[in-house]
Amino acid sequence: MKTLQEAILRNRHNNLSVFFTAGFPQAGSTTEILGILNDSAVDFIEVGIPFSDPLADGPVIQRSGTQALRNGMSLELLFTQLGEVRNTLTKPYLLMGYLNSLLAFGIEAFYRKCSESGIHHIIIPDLPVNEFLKEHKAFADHYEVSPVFLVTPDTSAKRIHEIDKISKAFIYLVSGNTTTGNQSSIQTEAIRKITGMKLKNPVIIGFGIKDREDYLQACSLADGAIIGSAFIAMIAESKNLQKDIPGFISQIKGS
Amino acid sequence: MKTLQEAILRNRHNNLSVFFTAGFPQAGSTTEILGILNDSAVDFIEVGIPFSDPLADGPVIQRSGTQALRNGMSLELLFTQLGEVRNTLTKPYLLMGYLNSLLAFGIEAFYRKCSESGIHHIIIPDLPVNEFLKEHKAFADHYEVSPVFLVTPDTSAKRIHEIDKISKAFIYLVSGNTTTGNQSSIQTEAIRKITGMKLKNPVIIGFGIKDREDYLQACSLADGAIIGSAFIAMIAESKNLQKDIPGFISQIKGS
Amino acid sequence: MKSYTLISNGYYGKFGGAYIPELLFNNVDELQKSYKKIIASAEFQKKFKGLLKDYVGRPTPLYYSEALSEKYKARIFMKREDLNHTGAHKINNALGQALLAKMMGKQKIVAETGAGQHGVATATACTLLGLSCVVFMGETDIARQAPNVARMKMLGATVIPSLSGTKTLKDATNDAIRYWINHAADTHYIIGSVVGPHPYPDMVTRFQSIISKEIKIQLRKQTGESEPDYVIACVGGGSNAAGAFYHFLNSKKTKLVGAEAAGKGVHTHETAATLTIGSVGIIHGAKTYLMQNGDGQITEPYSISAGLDYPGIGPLHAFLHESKQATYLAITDLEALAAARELIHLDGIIPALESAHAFAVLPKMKFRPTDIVVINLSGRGDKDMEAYLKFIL
Amino acid sequence: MKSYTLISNGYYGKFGGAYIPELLFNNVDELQKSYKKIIASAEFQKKFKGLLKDYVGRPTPLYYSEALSEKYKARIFMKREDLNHTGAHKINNALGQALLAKMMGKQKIVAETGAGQHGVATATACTLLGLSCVVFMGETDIARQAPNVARMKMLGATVIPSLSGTKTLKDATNDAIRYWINHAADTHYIIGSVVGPHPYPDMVTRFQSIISKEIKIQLRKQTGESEPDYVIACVGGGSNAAGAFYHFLNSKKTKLVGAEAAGKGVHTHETAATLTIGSVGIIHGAKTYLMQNGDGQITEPYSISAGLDYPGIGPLHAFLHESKQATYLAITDLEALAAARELIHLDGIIPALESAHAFAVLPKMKFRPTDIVVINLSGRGDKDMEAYLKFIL
Ligand SMILES: Cc1ncc(COP(=O)(O)O)c(C=O)c1O
Ligand SMILES: Cc1ncc(COP(=O)(O)O)c(C=O)c1O
Repeated sequence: MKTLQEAILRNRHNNLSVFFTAGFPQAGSTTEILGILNDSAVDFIEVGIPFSDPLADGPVIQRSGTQALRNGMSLELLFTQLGEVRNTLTKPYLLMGYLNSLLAFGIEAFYRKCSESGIHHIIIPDLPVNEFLKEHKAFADHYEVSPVFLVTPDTSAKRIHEIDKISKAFIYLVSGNTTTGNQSSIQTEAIRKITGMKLKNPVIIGFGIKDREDYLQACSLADGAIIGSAFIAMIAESKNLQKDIPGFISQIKGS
Repeated sequence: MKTLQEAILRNRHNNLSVFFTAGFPQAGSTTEILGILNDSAVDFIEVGIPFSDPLADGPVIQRSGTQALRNGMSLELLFTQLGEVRNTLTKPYLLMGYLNSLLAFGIEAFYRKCSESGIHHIIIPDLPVNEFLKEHKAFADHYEVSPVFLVTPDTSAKRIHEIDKISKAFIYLVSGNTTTGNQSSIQTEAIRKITGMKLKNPVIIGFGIKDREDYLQACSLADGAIIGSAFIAMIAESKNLQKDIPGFISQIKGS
Repeated sequence: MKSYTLISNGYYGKFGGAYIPELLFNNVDELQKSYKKIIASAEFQKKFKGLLKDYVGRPTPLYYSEALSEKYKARIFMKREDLNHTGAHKINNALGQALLAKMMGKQKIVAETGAGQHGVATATACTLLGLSCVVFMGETDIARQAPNVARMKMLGATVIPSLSGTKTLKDATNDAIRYWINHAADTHYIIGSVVGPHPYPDMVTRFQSIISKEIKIQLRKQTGESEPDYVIACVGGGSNAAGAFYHFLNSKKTKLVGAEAAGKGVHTHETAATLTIGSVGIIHGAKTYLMQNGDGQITEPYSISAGLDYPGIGPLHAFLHESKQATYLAITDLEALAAARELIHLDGIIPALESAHAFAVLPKMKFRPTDIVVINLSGRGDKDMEAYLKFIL
Repeated sequence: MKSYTLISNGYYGKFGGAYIPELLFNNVDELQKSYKKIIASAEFQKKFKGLLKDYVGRPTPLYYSEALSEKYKARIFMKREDLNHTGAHKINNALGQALLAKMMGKQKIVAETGAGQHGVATATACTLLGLSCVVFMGETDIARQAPNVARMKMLGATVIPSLSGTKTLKDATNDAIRYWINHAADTHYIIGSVVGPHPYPDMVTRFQSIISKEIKIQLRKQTGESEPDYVIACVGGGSNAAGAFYHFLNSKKTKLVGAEAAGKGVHTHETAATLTIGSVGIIHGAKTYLMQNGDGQITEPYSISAGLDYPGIGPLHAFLHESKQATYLAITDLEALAAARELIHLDGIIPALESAHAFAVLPKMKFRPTDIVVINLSGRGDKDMEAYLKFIL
């Protein structure tokens, strides 16, 4: 379970992750995109569990989720897909989804399946820390899956330290108070305060990162960035994923 | 001023009067219709002053009034028209209209003009007896114009006697509680009670009399009848008043 | 000298009376003879008060508007008749008369309506009391007050379009009176304002006088004074104004201000400002001011507001006007719309277009900062959304 | 054992909580920490009570319906929330929260709305208190509740259509929460029902609890008893029901009945009967019953009534349901329409379609003649005329 944290730390100030919605644009796209990403310059991958009511997401991710659900995507199917490709993947990948999907699946079953599918970290934006500790931690620990928590420039230092303590991969720093894909500018000052806190976990910036410029700015402040909406928008437009995905990644990473 | 009352009494149970709206269908129709009626079998004539808001009238008379007003008819013009023909008319004719027309004209002026135009009787359905006595009687007496009052089968005996006392032509008995031109049946019993009251004035039945049958029934109960809406409806349809008016009257009177 | 019951023998000074065809004599006579007794009876009072409280929602609040007070530099209150069940003051009268009719043994009700508020109120009262109900409404008003037409029909009333004249309130009133003539035996006519033959103006005033009765009590509680410096109300026939003025009629302190509808301007032909451009005559059975031509033909009024689009005015107001016991201002459509906009944006209250005319008086007055001003908010504006959308949004 | 404040640590039993993204942590945390103190402060209380009385028109009447009592052989009262300013109970909460937001130093308000009643109430409160206001409303609801959209816009609110999902209340709520995330610093989210993350369910319940507080007092005055045998209310998110139940939560006598919207039937896919066909999950930040498929996707609800067309339910109701402290019945569109027709024709009251669901409970119950039954008439039906015209006229 150390791999991801270590990998990020080894690669300080130069981690790129992308987020995509499982089952978009086709149900089968999950494995295809994972494969391509695995061979690209990306550092780690977030696979989104499509949800009917993604509260923290902007329109691009919302729409991709709606399409994925129309395609028949489900958590069950996602675990099957991951099972099929897990042995071919060398890059770390984690799951991001909303709590209700997890509850419907069953908490213990969810963590077990994660573990069986090579998932060591999950991001559940509407799962508060307390609730995780109370209801999830036992299963998460048992199946060796650990959560990544979001913090924002407005999160208190005390809370950040608490989160740092229980986090085992990285801290997901939301660039500003915004839903995903929003064009708000990165709050440099506030972010510096957080990255200057001597946390044990690396800090990755997400929400609203859309191009190389944003990426470089994020890397100058923290350990890397996650691109979601911009990546999905590209996928939605692309007629040739095999070519466009690596191109997108190289363009951002400048490699 | 005795002429009308005497004429009616001489002709007991066989008086026919018609009502028409001055200025309908054309402004000049007033004198033409008066002339034709004068030569017909009718016994006396009511000339209606067109009014914008004729509360006691049904749709036929309302519409004729609206048309007359559109034709430019006015009380002033009516008096002029009457002045032109008064010397050629041999049948009694009276005016029927609403109080507001009279007030706008000026009370005294109205009675004076009536007198000058050969009008000896007026019917003002919204002029209560008390109000007549208070505000009008002095002028009416001075100019030798007397009012005809309406009573209904529901009017109290006491009130009928009061009205009989101040009336000098006839008592206008409304066939039922209804606006003009309405098809309600004549309330035989109630009417008999009134005609049996030994009044000094003859009783003429109006409102809702439309054909010979109604006329005969009215004559069997009282001293005659007044036809309004049915007469106006005929005029509205007629292409030849010279022929149709005498025809209508003869048909009703059976002469 | 002002005196509460200005009426004597059916007249306010020279105004009022009962100029009706003989066909209505018995009905009106019966009403004249019995209305005071019935209204004063314990049975009536108990039932009426109970319904006003638990059904209509009285007392309506007297709301102090900070925003208007600040803007107009006076202490401005509004009487919230808009919060009554069915949305206007009209229900006070409709319910009173329906109850009276029932106690007089009538089974049927006829009414006229302009804005539809009185029609809805009457249909509602009839439904509640199990009376059948026919409402006349001008065809023009039916078109411009569609939601209220729907409400009346849903409440089981028969709505009959009036097709004569401008097809508005005057014509509906004519037709309602005609209907009454034709159904005099079992029908009571619930007139919607302080107009018509005696005893209607007095009776309707009494039913609406609850407005000023409450103002007095509420004002004392809220300010320590029971008499305001000004009471302002819009005037169509004049019932909400009569009700708002009533208990201040013999106050030495309170100035009474009525707002009539100037329409597009009192000097245009499109106006309903009866006192400003009218003269004395007879309309709907009463002697009062009305809009008429030289020949005594009643002229066609115009106002953006269906409830003020009436060429007459209650005889009480004719009297208060002539005797200078009240002041009447003419408010144009545009002034009323501007006042509505202001009230909406300052206080979050969408007034009836009629009531907006009363608020439009504010910018025309010069108040002292200590002046207590009560505006009668006679109804809510839900029925006027279409007009507002055209002009305000 | 019932107890007034069922909530502890943000949970009603296992229901409730605050399942929110970190982006809202500070806002929700600030609210959790301050709401009780601010609400209890003398300044808040004075201002709030004053506005409820003089602006909103409280207390609303408790009306005894002779006709319904006779028909259903019980003593049937209704609480007249329809008479509130803006026409529903929603203003109790909107005004309370707007005042709270202002005292917390927020300048902007965001809200969601279904039927538009909460949107209008919020826009109204914002206008009155000088706050700017954005309202999200599903595109479907915008179409079926046009008059309320017009009202909001006239009140100066920005109405933004929600285009995802069924384009109804759930989607508007998602969008309002997203907007809040994006404007967390200066914006307070005024949620319209007892849903959402803690402290919303408790806070909204407190603001609505004035309903049962008044019922208690009024009932004692009118019957000598302060606890009814039944309180019946419709349940969308459940705010009017929460308010009507609140002061009877620990009564041994009072049976609490909620009416949820069955739409075309609980066994069709067109329903909004959350407790009947739903299961436990997370919706809009709270753990409660919701309508979802096996995969945890929230399913699209359907009800003829925009205000009940919601796939979740407040956690208080989830708890009362599971602990059998209240009974929830599912009422179909047709049953609600029949109940509306009955209320209109018997009492002359046109209820909101939402409220009609509560009245539809009557024919499903077996009362004793002495039973006191209070139905919460949560709003008036002006906004629903189109639906009524289609089905009732
Ligand atoms: C809200 C409202 N205010 C005022 C009026 C005018 O009537 P009145 O002058 O009798 O109060 C109406 C008439 O429909 C009305 O609906
Ligand atoms: C009149 C009315 N009643 C009830 C509701 C349902 O909401 P709640 O269940 O929160 O009372 C609404 C919602 O818009 C409403 O407008």
